[in-house]
Amino acid sequence: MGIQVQFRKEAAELLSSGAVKLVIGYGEGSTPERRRPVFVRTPAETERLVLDGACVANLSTYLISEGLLSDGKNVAVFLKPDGIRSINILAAEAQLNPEQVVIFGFDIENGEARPLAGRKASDFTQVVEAAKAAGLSPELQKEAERLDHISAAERFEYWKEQFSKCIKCYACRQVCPMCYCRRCIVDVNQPQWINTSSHTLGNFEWNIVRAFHLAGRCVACGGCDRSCPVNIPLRLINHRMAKEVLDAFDYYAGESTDQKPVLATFRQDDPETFIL
Amino acid sequence: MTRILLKNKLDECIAAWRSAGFSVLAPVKRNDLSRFEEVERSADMALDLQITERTIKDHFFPQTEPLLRYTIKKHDLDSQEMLPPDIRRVFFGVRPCDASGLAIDDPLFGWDYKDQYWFKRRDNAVIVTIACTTSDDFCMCTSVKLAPDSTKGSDVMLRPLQNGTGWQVEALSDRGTALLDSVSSILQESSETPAPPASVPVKFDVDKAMEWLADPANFESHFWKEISLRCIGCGSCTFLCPTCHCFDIQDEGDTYTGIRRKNWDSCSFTMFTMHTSGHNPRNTQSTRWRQRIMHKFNYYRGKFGVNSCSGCGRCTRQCPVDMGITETLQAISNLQG
Amino acid sequence: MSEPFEPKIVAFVCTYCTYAGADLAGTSRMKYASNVRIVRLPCTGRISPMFILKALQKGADGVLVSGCHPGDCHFAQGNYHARRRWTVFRALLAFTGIPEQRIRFSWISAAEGAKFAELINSLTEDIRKLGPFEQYHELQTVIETQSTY
Amino acid sequence: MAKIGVFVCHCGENIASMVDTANLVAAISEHPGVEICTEYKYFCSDPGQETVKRAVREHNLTGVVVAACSPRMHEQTFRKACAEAGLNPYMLELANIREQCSWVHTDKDEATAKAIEITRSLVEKVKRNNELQPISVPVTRRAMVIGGGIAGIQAALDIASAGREVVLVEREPSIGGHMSQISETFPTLDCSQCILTPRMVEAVQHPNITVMTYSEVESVDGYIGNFTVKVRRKARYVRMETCTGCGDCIQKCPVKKIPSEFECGLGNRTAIYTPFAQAVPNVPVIDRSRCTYFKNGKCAICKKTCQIDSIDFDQQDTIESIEVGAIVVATGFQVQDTSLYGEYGYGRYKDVITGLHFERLASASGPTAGKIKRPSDGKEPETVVFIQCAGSRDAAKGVKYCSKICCMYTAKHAMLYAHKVHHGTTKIFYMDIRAAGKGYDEFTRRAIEEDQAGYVRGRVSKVFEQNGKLIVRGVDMLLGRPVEVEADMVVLATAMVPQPDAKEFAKKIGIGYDEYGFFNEAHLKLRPVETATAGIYLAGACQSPKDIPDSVAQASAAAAKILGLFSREHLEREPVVALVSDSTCAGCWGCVTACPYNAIDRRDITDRNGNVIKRVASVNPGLCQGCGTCVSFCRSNSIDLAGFTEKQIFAEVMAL
Repeated sequence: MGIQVQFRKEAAELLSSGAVKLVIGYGEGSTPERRRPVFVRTPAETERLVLDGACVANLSTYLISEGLLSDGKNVAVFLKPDGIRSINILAAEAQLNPEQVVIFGFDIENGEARPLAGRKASDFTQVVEAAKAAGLSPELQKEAERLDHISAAERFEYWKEQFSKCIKCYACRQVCPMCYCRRCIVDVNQPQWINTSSHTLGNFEWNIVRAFHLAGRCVACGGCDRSCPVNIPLRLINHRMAKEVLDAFDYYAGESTDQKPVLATFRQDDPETFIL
Repeated sequence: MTRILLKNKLDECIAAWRSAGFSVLAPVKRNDLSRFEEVERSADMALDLQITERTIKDHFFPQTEPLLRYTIKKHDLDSQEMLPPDIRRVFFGVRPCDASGLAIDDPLFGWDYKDQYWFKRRDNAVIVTIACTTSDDFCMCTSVKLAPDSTKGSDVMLRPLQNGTGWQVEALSDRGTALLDSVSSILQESSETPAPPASVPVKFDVDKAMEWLADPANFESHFWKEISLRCIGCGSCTFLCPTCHCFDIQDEGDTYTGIRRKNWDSCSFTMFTMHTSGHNPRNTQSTRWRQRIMHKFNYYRGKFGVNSCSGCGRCTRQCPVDMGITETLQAISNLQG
Repeated sequence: MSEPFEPKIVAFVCTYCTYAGADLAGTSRMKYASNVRIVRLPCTGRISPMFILKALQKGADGVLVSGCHPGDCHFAQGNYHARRRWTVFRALLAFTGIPEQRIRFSWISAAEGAKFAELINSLTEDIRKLGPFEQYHELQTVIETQSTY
Repeated sequence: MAKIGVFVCHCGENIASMVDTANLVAAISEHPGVEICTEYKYFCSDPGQETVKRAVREHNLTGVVVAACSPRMHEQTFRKACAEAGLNPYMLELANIREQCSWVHTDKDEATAKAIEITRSLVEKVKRNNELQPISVPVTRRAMVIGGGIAGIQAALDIASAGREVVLVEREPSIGGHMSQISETFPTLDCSQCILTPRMVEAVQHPNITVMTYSEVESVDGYIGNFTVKVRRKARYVRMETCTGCGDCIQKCPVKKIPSEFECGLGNRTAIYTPFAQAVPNVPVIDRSRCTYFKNGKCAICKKTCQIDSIDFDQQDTIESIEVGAIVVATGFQVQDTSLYGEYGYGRYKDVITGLHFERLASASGPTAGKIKRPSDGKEPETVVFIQCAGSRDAAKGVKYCSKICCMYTAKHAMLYAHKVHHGTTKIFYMDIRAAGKGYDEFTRRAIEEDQAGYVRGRVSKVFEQNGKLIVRGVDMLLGRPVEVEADMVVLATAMVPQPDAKEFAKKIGIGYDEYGFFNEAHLKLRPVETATAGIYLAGACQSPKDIPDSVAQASAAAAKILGLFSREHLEREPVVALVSDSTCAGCWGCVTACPYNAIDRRDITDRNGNVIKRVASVNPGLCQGCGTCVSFCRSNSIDLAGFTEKQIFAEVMAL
């Protein structure tokens, strides 16, 4: 039985038994290559669910929709390991109760989706451990290192060009499961720390602050990067942050539902070679 | 016999316009993004793109624009208006949908008073449009009663020749005529026939959709909730739309001086309608998406007699979650039966 | 000969250690460069990365962030939290091309007036050598000028 | 509209000689919102302050900037002046143009330009200052002293004698601490028990003191003036209320061979026991781990013996919650485990003992009734070698610091030994003799001159056994050659180290500690008794190695601090505290994790029907110390810090 058939069947069972009120999965998109998020409430509708190698979006972002989980009922969601890590962080940051989230875990290997065993976030501890052991993406590291090896002035020019494209549509923020603040700091205008205007300065400030806020929280799902309508390589900056917290503090985002935030904790012997 | 512009003469043409004092802007693909930028030669142009990711609206109604500069003094305040400069510009290789977008927005910026920031640029611009002979999965101009060779908003229309060597040229306005006259020696008479315009399938019945939207009973329809479930509330559809025109005013500065700016705003944003009190009349994404559709296909028409959509399809093409006007209007026209 | 470049440096310091250290440099009549403007905060824990960005926007060519030595924080842990934040933010700035030499961090206790004076001098000298941070300031200049189209 | 008054002080010539104050006044006068700007020679003087006050009244100023010295110098002065003129004292900022400008620069133009910028920046800040009120906190005028050694007893007695209630918590079955183990004390050679026991009795009988022995602090919540301490009263299995301390049960207890902790293992105790004869309270406890009844349900001889039925095997630990306004931490020290010096043979040779063992051997109430007998065979040792710094001042193996008391007690040991074993000889290997203190150097001189203490400057490299003797091999640095001494007993002057659970305990009650685990004072010189946590004070060796006089002095100092605190019914605190914006808080609890003071709680926001609609962070202003760590953590910018708000700092930076 293929994973799609299996997940449809299991989703139908969960819905008909009332174990979940909603299944968030993938469906066909507006073109054959596209997949889009779908929301399934009845067993019959599970026929709309699609699962294949094109299902890359991190659907955990929908779990923080206002009021979705406040009735205490369960919701099922299709998640890759990155999405499972997102659930861990959201639980650790008290944005959801992981007991309410039923996970259809899968991973994509060689363009094919294959199922991961488990239903609750805690069932996937080994999956997350394996992800940590596998390390950060070597492809991203290679890309980011290209920038490490040029001069600061050249790097600045590179990002200036990239950020100059930003139109502050906030797709990066909106698609991100970690951006759950009901009022984002960029929308604070008393005082206006971040210029909301989408000139390069304002864009610089926005993108830097967002990357900072994602330090130790980004799971590299790539949602922001894919969503950016002007193709800013946000993956690189987020990767750099993930690498920093891993190297400096041995911190890997989303390891468990009770992981403490990297920037709200410290060790007395944290590295500080740069401090005079 | 009609006049044509051969591709191998394009550089001469650009040089002539530039020496006549025009800036020439054309589709350029640079830094992983396609948009209109100033070019000096045809090799910089990316004319084979179906459509640029960004619209030419950017150059008439920029994402952020200084309106005035102020200086705070001990007892009062000095301010100076910062109007755009008088630069004459040729937009070469505009798609009919983008050109139409400008025409759709003209009444908005001019109905009660003439917005100088818009019209100074409009009046100084010549829009040279190239008709589409191809389309992609997202093009929908025909669905909103425009066409791949629509002349709306254009000053000059170029129709690609069948043999691929150049374009048939046609002036559509005085400005267009003058622009072509300035390069008449570069243009040629030819009997080459233009390629037929792309055949863009009609994806929804816009009249039916408008009927449904006009029915007050549908305003609170459950439909809005369902169709917008996956909307994440970003502003990419509005900011990439050739007709969306909402803006916000911001003062940016320090203790001594500052700039008042006009910045794009989006009805998709939660903050768009947030009141100081904390009350938000459009407090769910469904009400915001409804507003966008209603504005485009009902309110705007009510005020200016035209729908605020030119069918470029960017809203779907670049939507992070594969939503867009096409899907919604298809669903609405199906509802209307 | 043109005038030597005089950098603008903004310092964010905690009141219990570095600010007191700066006071001590004063009461000891030590002499140092006049390029630094101090913003006094209760603790390094209060120093948000956005302060640094705003200082740069306001034309700072360099920024100093300084507080109590580890273990000496008046608030017990503020500087430990700050240190983590700086580690991350510093990496971020470096990655986006803001030279590390322009954003400096130090521990200066209330007893280290001399260290304060020396640091200000060496910092000023370093940044004098780097020259004005034109790349960043240009971002501000651009937005203050009229639209080019 | 802001009406700011700016007062530029010359500070005599201190400022005026380097800052062109006329220029400064001219520039600031042009600054938006500045209503009046004047200069004067000494604004901190009476006429100067009067000028400020008059200006506040006459111009209805909404804020004041005094461009003068450091706020650390005169902020309070001018706050008071503002208050007297009817302006909220927190509507004041000091522009530091002296310590951080005129005194440190040499170019008048540069200094003036800087002074203008500093002043403008603070004018912009003060425009955004808020009227604040000092936070008034009621004070529970009862103190807790944790640790019933001499420091704790002293602090408790001082506070109690001044009429305030004290709860004295001791985790051992008796109060007394290490001092009760000591034989005689330097430099007077008073009998330790003789001077301590009366104080112990006084404490336990004092009407204002509640002694809780065999009790441990579980948690400390709250803040200065309002702590809630949870204390675990460990089950004693003997009813405190009825036990008369007759000791019959102890006599009859069949489990007799338990090495006594009090005697450092040199003597034995029973399973039901008091640690020592003079224990206060004189009520035994049952050592559950050793008691036959608890092991197999049989025996219960003690219960049968007790004529007033005071044995209660069913007792359970109880947790008592106690409200106090201040806490003295006097948890003392431990002797370092010297087995880390394998070469000294401690643990391998019975006759290599620590200084504390020696105290017990020399003590009249000790296992040998004050006779010096070596542990291995009970013989009187004829040669005793003392090794100082056996752990102290040794970064490689021991601890870096000097344990401070060892020079003195070693001299004392040598004297006691000489007094008791007249024909004996002593050798003391030392690095330095540190005998600073009243009568201390005289004391060591006496040991050398009158009691023939044989001081050898140098380190010992090895102690080993040969032919029934301990051979101490070392070097005599003064003679510059190796020496070997045949000894009958070796006494190690071991380091004083923090209690093994000191760090854990510090975290539990929220005070700082150093790399070793000694508790941190707020300021080593100027606030040596306070901790960084307001309302918690230190006494004795839990802070650093101390002798008895120092411990007692610090205990009295802590008591004085507390009595000062208790002299008022309410406390006033700087209102620099954090505040959460309920509407935007995302409830991620990062601030809760980050707060060093546990000052942030979760609070439910309910609709009018009482349904919880949101949970937000909520700062307890009594606990918040105002560091602002939470503010810069908060991603949604939902926390702000009074006195240093986001708006104020933004304005300050944007004016530079």
